[in-house]
Amino acid sequence: MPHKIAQRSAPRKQQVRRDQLAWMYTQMVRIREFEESVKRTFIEHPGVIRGHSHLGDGAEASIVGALSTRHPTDFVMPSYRCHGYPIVLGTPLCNMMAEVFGRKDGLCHGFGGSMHLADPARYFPGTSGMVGQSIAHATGAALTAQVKNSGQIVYCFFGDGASKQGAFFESLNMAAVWKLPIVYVLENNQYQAYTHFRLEDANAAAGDRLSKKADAFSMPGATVDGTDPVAVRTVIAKAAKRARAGQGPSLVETKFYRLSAHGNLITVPPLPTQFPEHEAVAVYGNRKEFEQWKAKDPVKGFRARLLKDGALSEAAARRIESAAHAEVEEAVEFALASPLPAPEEALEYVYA
Amino acid sequence: MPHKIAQRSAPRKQQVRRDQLAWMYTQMVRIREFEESVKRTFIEHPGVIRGHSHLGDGAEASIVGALSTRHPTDFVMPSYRCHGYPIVLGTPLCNMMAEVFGRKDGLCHGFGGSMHLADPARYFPGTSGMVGQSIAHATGAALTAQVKNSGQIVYCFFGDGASKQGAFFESLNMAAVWKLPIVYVLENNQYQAYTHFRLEDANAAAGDRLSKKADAFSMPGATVDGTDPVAVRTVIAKAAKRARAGQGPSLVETKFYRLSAHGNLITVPPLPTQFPEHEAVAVYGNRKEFEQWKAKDPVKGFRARLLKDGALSEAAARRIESAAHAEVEEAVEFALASPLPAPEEALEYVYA
Amino acid sequence: MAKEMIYADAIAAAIVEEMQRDPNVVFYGQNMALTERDPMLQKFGKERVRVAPISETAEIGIGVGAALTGLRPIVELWMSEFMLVAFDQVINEAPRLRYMSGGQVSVPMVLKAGYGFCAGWAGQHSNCIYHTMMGIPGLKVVVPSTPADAKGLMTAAIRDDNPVVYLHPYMLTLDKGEVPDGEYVVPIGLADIKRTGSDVTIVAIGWMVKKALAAAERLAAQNISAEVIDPRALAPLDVATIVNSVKKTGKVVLVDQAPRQSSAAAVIAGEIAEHAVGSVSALRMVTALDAPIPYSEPLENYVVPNEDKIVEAVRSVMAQEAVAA
Amino acid sequence: MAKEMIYADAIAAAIVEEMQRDPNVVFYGQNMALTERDPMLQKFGKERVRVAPISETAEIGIGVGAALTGLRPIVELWMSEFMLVAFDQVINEAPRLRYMSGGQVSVPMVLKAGYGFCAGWAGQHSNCIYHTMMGIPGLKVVVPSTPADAKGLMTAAIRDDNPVVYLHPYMLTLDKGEVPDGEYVVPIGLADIKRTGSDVTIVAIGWMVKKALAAAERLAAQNISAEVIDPRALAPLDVATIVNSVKKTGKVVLVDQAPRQSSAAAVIAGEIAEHAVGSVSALRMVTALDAPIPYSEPLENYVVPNEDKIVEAVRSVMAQEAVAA
Ligand SMILES: Cc1ncc(C[n+]2csc(CCOP(=O)(O)OP(=O)(O)O)c2C)c(N)n1
Ligand SMILES: Cc1ncc(C[n+]2csc(CCOP(=O)(O)OP(=O)(O)O)c2C)c(N)n1
Ligand SMILES: [Mg+2]
Ligand SMILES: [Mg+2]
Repeated sequence: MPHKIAQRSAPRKQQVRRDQLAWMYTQMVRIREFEESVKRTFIEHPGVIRGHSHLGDGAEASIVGALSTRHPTDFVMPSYRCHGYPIVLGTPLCNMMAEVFGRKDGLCHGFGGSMHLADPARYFPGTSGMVGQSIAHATGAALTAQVKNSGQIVYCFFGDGASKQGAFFESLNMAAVWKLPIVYVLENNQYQAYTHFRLEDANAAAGDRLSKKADAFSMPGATVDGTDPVAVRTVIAKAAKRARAGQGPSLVETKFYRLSAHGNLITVPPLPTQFPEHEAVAVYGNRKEFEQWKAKDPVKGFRARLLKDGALSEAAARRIESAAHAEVEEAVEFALASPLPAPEEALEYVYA
Repeated sequence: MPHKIAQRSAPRKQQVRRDQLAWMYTQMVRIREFEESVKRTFIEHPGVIRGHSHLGDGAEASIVGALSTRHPTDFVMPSYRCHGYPIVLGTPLCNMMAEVFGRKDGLCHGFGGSMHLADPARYFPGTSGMVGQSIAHATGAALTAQVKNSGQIVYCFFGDGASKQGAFFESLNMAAVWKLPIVYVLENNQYQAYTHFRLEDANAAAGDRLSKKADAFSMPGATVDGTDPVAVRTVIAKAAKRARAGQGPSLVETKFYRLSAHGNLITVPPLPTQFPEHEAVAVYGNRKEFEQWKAKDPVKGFRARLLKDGALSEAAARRIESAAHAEVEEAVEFALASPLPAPEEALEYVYA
Repeated sequence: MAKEMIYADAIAAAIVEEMQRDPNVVFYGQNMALTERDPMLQKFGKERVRVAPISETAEIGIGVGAALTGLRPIVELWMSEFMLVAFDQVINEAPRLRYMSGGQVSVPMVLKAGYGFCAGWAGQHSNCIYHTMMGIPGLKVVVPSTPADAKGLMTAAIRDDNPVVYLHPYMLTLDKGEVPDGEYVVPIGLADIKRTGSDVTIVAIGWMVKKALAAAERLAAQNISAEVIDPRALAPLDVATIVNSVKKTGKVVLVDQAPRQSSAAAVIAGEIAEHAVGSVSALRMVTALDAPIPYSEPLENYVVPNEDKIVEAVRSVMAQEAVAA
Repeated sequence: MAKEMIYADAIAAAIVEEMQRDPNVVFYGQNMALTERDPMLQKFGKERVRVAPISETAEIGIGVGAALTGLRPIVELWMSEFMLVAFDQVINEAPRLRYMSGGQVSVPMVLKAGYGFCAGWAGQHSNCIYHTMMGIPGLKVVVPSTPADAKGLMTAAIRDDNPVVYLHPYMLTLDKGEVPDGEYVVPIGLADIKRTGSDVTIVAIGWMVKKALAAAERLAAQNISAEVIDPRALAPLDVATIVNSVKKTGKVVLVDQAPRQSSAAAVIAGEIAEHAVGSVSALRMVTALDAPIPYSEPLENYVVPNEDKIVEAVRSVMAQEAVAA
């Protein structure tokens, strides 16, 4: 009975099957667990993670909502903030964590680290650390799909900041002219490192949504609540359908909030590093903004909704959560046990 | 009496004073004469012009209409297709022609040539041969004006092709965020070298105007008939007013047609070079398109209208034309008589 | 068997043959394949041959992404300076992605561009920027100086599983030369001794090879026997062939169209210094003078190296005493 | 009089002093001057100190245009690789516009960036790309290795009427050193002999200067007297100071954090080859190995030069016989 009513008042949500909702929640929890574990590693195992790590906590609904529309051979091409995506693709967390720890059993044998995960066998060919550049790479993957007529589409994820980089504009124009099968997901987590997006984006400064940029390419542009995986799924599904139909690219802005700081503190070795407070607090002294968005935590929010809608029981939710927790713990153990690569290996893989 | 009627039916046009209309026609004719003379030089004096020259015939209404709104110290920053602008600023044609001929008395002493005219004393600081890059330079000139609070604005001219270069998008976003005093004039002459703009522009491919790109920056965007100098003047005046008022940049697409080929033929020395047929004919075999636009020649069209409106007499028009012709002839003579620079001078001007 | 070909045609022939051979090769760039009458378009269809907007970052970046996922793109960039607006893609994306992935992916791609067009194009269009792409691990750079090398190196570049920057000297575009019939591959990383000699080693690149050979001819008349080496690839650089020659002659002249400290010549001189310092009695670099390229002809001629300057440099190294054996 | 300062603070002090001195100096970049509490913003106001979007092409290009028209911009670029997306502006716009205008304009601008952050940032963030900017006529490049040089060269760079790329080794960010009080200017183009010695000349750049000095200390204990030269500017390069030292010692070790053929060391070796080949009996380059920078610590340590490698190289050149005088 209540089911029927819900169906009428919000028909879209109910198009998602129960098992799919559970799958989505599972993936979101796995991402969150992974990211929290990476963050804890800086305290629990100082020095084990080097360089700069960027977490996806807060982005779970955007990532999972989008990828819930994916077909098995579609390409996924995010930025250096890349942990969340392969988790959804089924990449083993232990190899991911080992890569973040720079170990031999890492996805990339310790050559890439947190910013450069790659699992091409799962259609995740790698990332770039240079802002915006991977948007062009993703567009190139869409060219491959089109030339080979493979039926694949590309999910291209990038940040609000990246949408100010020439590569973004040039790529979207070419994708539109060539009608490439690609969905551009502008993950507006409201910050480009320490800079609030209002300070650097002309659309935002004028109070407009960022997806208005799609007009510059006469391409569909939409903005969606990026804390709601079902809403994201709905909008992305439309864009994906369009791409699959050979009608070309779309731009979707998923608006949410990065819940951790941009990355761990930048320090000169051997000074230790860990995650500082979020920029809203640390830079702008705006704890209120941070708390408001924390209250909209997509993982907690989705859990509450699933429970409320009866799509998931408390017990099932707990099972998902403890399985994810155990999986990540195991990944950490695996990664810590994995050896560091031997120095001389550094000369491998330079040329194909 | 007919004057009054005209005023009512087309009030805007009559806002331009008679002497201004004559001034505009004069500048348009001077540009046309200069460009035709440059073009003839390839035949009359083979080898005298080296490298690659790009002519502004067809762009006269856009250039002069826009610059008719200029205040005396405003900056003018076009691309390598740069002959028309300094002509309007009062740069002596003899030094311009001498530069195109690579002579010591050239504006840049023979160091720059056709693509790199510069007359900073007249607020024309120079150009770039790399497509789109000068859009950023122009934006920087607007930063200078803003920081110095000088009241200057910048007129930034660039091509339809350049609007596909990252520099275009990045610059317009920054100008909008910083509210810089600049007017972006996208001169859509319908070709980027040999490529018709429909083949490379997503807006155009969708049948939209190119000024829609302004949406990506929440900036006013307008498209105007670029063969009509008064229409151009009207639209640019609004954008200039906005810039002067500290309200930030605008994007204006002036749509017209390049009447000559992109540039002289690219040949390996010592093979001779000259202007080939227009790409519409030479590449696309579309003589009809070319003839249709030739019939809309902005110089001839403006002349006819001024005569029809009684703003200019046939005799006055002829005077303007023969003066321009004589001025250009003199410039050619001057330039031919000017010596080539001495080889060793090549090591000057490298550092300031 | 061989036939005479124009340099530009030799490049085109290699591209056509490789596109026929491998359906994964695609070819795009600005101002090409504009109408249905375009011969490449007719041969290979509009999926594989395309016109691109003036968007080098996207053009090259799309090439990188396409290469990552199974195509072998050739990107026509026209003038090498146009790569500079997209330079991150050239030296910080294409050659790094394989390594960062721990060998999981590769980026088989050719970036084709002309360079060094000394024909009055002034400061921004006439440069030699190859030094910026040398010594970048993961990136290969070739500079063919003859129609045969143009064909053989293009074939090799397309087949290579790494990103290859293919730079052709614009000044040689219409030069003619013998090109072997049929499939012809020049291995990337092998220098070519274009003329053997015993008194002095001249290493020259691209257009300068032609000038060095002409200078060697003049020197022969003066009883100076010059060996002329064309590295052909600047990355990887065939140091061994150069060093062997230098050890034989003891005298070195390096000819490069780029300004001195942004030349490949300087890097080669550095290698010689490390590997053969004891065998060399004199070394001279003949490079462009330290100025951008000016527009006017006498200025441009003054800045760029020429035959006279090469002859003069050779005579000056010959005048220096030999190293005691 | 001098006081001890941290390297990063020495740079900042120079910028503050020059901004106080000259109202035309403006300073902007990403992720800076974000709130009204920012000290630079408070000092100089929001016209002169700004935050920029992630738009290096526009950021640098705007700097070029501002410099052309009367400002003296300092663009904060953070990591030197970020310049690559805008590289045309760096090597084909800023240094060419004056020349192409026949001397009518100038482009007084500072591009500030850190480089070579060997701290686990992997393949794209840890590089030394200075070779790409060497030998570009019209462009200056400085690489200070001490807090004093950091201050003096920043002051000089801001006052210079040409575009200057100011590269600071990230690994030295927190190093301390004596910095002269008050106005302090280090002329651009003058090498500094950081340690005098008679047996061998070590030329080192940036972070490597510190390592070379430590190596020299160790070598002194082994009775090898090493002279350590820091070019400080890579463009223009002070070849004379280096060559004079080399002629004195006859042995050369060049230390550079970049891979061999994309190093400044190779270019310097080339200059030595031309100017002092007869005086040098042995020359070695100690550079990064030919690989991108890997993430994992043992891999990264293996690729990058260190004190041991310098000591070993010096000992190997010392083992070679001297040139007969
Ligand atoms: C070309 C370039 N410029 C600057 C940087 C430094 N940088 C790294 S991440 C980052 C912020 C990017 O913000 P956004 O695109 O919003 O992505 P997010 O990190 O929020 O996911 C910046 C400026 C870079 N890596 N590359
Ligand atoms: C970065 C770059 N890429 C390519 C070129 C080659 N090129 C010179 S002019 C031109 C066409 C530009 O077209 P548009 O912007 O419409 O200006 P127009 O020539 O029509 O005035 C091209 C592609 C260049 N100079 N710079
Ligand atoms: Mg962001
Ligand atoms: Mg055009």
